[in-house]
Order: sequence, then C-alpha cells, then structure tokens
Amino acid sequence: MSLNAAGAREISLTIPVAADMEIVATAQAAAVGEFIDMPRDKIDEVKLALVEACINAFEHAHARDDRVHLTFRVGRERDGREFLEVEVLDRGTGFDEALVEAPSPEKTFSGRRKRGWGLQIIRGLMDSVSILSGQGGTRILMRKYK
Amino acid sequence: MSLNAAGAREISLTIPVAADMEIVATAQAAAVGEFIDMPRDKIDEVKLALVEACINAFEHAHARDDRVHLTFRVGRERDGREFLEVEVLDRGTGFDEALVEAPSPEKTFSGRRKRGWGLQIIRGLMDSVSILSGQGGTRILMRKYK
Amino acid sequence: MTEICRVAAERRGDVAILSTDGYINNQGGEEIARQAYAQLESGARALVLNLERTRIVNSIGISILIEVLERVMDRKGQLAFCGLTPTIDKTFRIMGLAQYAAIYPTESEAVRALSQ
Amino acid sequence: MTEICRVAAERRGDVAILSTDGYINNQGGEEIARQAYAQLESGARALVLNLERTRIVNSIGISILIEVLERVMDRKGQLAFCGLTPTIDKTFRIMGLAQYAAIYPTESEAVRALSQ
Ligand SMILES: Nc1ncnc2c1ncn2[C@@H]1O[C@H](COP(=O)(O)OP(=O)(O)O)[C@@H](O)[C@H]1O
Ligand SMILES: Nc1ncnc2c1ncn2[C@@H]1O[C@H](COP(=O)(O)OP(=O)(O)O)[C@@H](O)[C@H]1O
Repeated sequence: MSLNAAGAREISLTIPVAADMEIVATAQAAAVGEFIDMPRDKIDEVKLALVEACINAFEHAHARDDRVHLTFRVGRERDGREFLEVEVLDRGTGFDEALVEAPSPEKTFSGRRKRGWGLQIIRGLMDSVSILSGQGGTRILMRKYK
Repeated sequence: MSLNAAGAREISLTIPVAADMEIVATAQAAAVGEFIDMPRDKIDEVKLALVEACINAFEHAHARDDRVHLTFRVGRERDGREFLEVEVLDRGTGFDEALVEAPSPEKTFSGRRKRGWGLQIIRGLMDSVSILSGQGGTRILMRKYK
Repeated sequence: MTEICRVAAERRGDVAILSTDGYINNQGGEEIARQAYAQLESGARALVLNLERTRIVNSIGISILIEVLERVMDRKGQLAFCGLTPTIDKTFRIMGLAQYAAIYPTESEAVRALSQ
Repeated sequence: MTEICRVAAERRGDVAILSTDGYINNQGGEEIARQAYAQLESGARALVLNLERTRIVNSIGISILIEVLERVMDRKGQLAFCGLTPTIDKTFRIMGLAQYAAIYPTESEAVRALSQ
C-alpha cells in the first residue's frame, strides 16, 4: 500500500451543502478505512465524527461555495502506528471555539438546550482533533489510529 | 432530494494513481447510487465501468498530476427518468479512439492479445458514454439510468 | 434513499419495542418520536428502543431521543436502549444519555427488565 | 485490505471447485490461476469457478481467467463458472467468455454437469 508515500497520496471529496450528503461522505471514510484494514468499530467512530463535522459546516458555516471539502489521508507514525486522517474544510464564516458554550448532560436534560454536542462527540470519538477557524472558513483535522 | 438542482449539485472525488484506488472510488459510486435508490445490479454496472475507466487512466494516461478526478452527478431527464452520471478525468497524454484496435473474442482466444476490453465493457455496461480526449487529457462521461 | 431510517413497532403487554433500521438523523429521530408518542397514547408504560440495525445516530437524532426520554420520564414511564454498537454506546455516554436511560445488550434483556 | 480476493479450493473426485471472495483484479486473477494450475497438476480434470462472493471482476482479472480457460482446454479439461452476478455475467458475455466456458447458476449444477 503506497497511499502514504510522498504526502501526495490523498483522496479528496467535495460534497454540496445538501441534506444527507454527510452520509454519502461516510462511504468514502469507510472505503479508506477498509483499505487499511481498520476495524469496523473504529471506522464507525470516524464516520460519526465526519458526520458531525459535515453537519456543522452545513448548519453553521454558510459557505460561499455551498460545498464542504473533505480530504482523507493515510499515514504512519514513526513508531509504526497507522492512522486515517480526515480533514473537513468549509469556506464559511468561521467561529471562535473559545466562545462556544460547553454542553453538559445536566443542561441538556434540564431542557434548556439539547443541541451543542457535535464538537464534543468529534473529540470523544477521534484520537486527535485540531480546529482552525477564521474569516476564510473552518478546517477540522482529525485522526484515528488503526 | 435536491442533489440535481441548479447543476451545482455534484460530488467530486480525486484519487491518487495507485493500486486499488479504483475500488476506493467505487464506494462513492455506490453511495450516490444508493442515495437515489438505484438497484444494486445497476450500481454494480456503474462500479465496474468506473473501475475500467480508472484503470485506463492509471495505466495509460501518465497524468501530470498523478491523480484521477471523478465527478458524480444525479440528474433527471425531461421524461422523468433519473440518472447517475460519472465523469472520469485525467490530465494525461490523451489518445485517439479511432486508432484503438477493437477487440474480439476470436482474437482474445487465439491468444494474440487478451487485453483491450476496457472501453467495450464501459460501453456495454453504461447507458450512454462519451469520450473526449486530447493533449490536455481524457474525460469519459458516462450515464446510467435508474 | 437506502440510508433513511425505518422504524418498526411491536407491543408486549405494556412494553412497546421500537426497532430502527438505518441512519438516525433529524427525520429518523422524529419518526421514532412520533411512534413512541403513539405507543404512550395507546397505553404503553415502557419503551424499548432497539438500535441493532442502526450504525450511525447523529447528534441531532440523539437530541430528539433525549426529548422522547424526557417525555417518558415525565409520565413516570421507563425507556431502555438495546443493541447499541460500541460507537453509539460511546456517544450516548459522551452525551450523558447513559445516566438517564438504561442500556441493555439485547432486546430480551431489556424487555425482561422493563416488564418487572 | 478487505477487498483483496480470497480463493478457497475444494475437491470432489476429479472436479476442483475454486470459490472466490472479493474483487478480482490482476492479483486476484493470478491467485486463481495459481490454485487452478495446482489443481490440474494434482489430477483435477475439471474446474468449477464459483464467483458468488465476488461482485467485481475487472478486465485484467478476466483476461487472466481466459488464460486459465485456455490452459484447461489445451489439456482437454473442462471449466465452468457459477454464481455470477448479473453484471459479471453481462461482462463475460461482452468479452465472449460465455462462448468458450459453460456458465451455471449454482455450484451444484456446475459440479453435476462436469462430473458426467
Ligand atoms: N463549521 C463551522 N462553521 C461555523 N461555526 C461552527 C462550525 N462548527 C461549529 N460551529 C459553531 O460551534 C457551535 C458548536 O458546535 P457543535 O458542538 O457541533 O454543536 P451544534 O452544532 O449542535 O450547535 C455551533 O453552534 C456553531 O456556533
Ligand atoms: N485514459 C486514457 N489515457 C490514455 N490512453 C487511454 C486511456 N484510456 C484508454 N486509452 C487507450 O485506449 C486503449 C484501449 O483501452 P481499453 O479498451 O480500456 O483496453 P486496455 O486498457 O486493456 O488496453 C488503451 O490501450 C490505450 O491505448
């Protein structure tokens, strides 16, 4: 498998901002995960994190190009561990993560606000997550080790 | 389903020229096919046609960017028939279809040349196929009705 | 679309079992809510949500499941989940759903627990 | 990689059955060829290729299957396919493979025909 050679080996997927397109995108995560023999439950975690990142871009970003851009990369750490990296990029308004109110089960169950869990789920399911957001849009980079 | 609205609704996938990447690409064809409820056997036909087009780009195109660019579009004819359109584009050497020797079972089985069936298979499995090839590369546009 | 969530209902005494098949997004969540409320209206005291044929529930879908859970709790009813994939189980724990609803491995265990 | 083709061999008298699972590309085709030739070496007179767990065979894979078929025919042996999806069946017909090899719906029909 030479997908990780030279850094040039990556798969890019662009989807329109439209209902259920996040599910079409998960098919690609599954295919790349299967390609490196990632166990099914880990692939499911990547799929759900990707779904949440796409839904955020659909709902909040108001992207100028009406699209979400995904990139899938397979890589290997120096210690030999293989990973699948998913980048979800939108050319939208951006946001300041510091200003996002953290959710809690208590607030959720007291009924005040049920939403607001997307980023927590992404962080909970992936092994590493970095978010870069600004006027040009938002780029979430997340990794799952095989 | 608003995927076919405004012509802007399309899914783009870019894969590296690398072994087995065509199979990763078929996952996207399957996901888009399922999205429009295309029957499984028709999805299989699209998948195999896509595989052949990708293999051709891998083997023959020598693309400058070492990539194959796919676009998936869902559309509807005026008579109501829905289709899945797959575009496979490479920025390679191009070729002149008129100069391609047509294969035949007789030649294949006399042992002279077993290969050379890719384009025939694509034409046999898809409902419409157009090939545009020149110095900039090759673009195969193929459609399957649901 | 194949991924659309189907919901099937079954009744065992005053326990209603709703089994999902497919992606639970907002529409899927709302279909579950609709059927859950219909079961409560027609006398069900406890609900089992069997998710064994679902591999993805997004956070919007879960927020709707939480509303259903609250409605059941308001009526002093019970709600239990079963058949969760490890990923869905993990997500329910992240969101604290596991603190408020019981989770059983299988449908029969869930039904047995709620029938007592 | 999950899609890599696995090939399992079984012998019934002088009929060898090779069952594939997964994508048949050049590697998959070559693995089939290797096992087919091993069966012929060890006395098999007829080969059944059961493709019921394969949904895609690319044209390179098919060209290798054609070589196997020719080798079997050279030895006056027989080769039959079974378990083809409609798409693989169509592709075999496009390439004329269906003119040279028998195609049966099921493995038992193929084995019965070749055992006579
Ligand atoms: N891609 C994005 N573009 C703009 N804002 C975003 C984006 N992703 C997240 N946000 C902001 O972060 C908040 C928290 O997101 P999240 O945790 O996914 O919860 P939810 O989407 O349910 O509100 C959102 O409400 C939104 O304000
Ligand atoms: N994307 C492409 N770029 C350059 N040449 C191509 C491309 N696709 C097909 N060709 C040319 O057309 C010929 C016939 O292709 P095909 O029918 O798929 O058979 P095969 O690939 O087995 O030769 C190839 O041998 C090649 O010369």
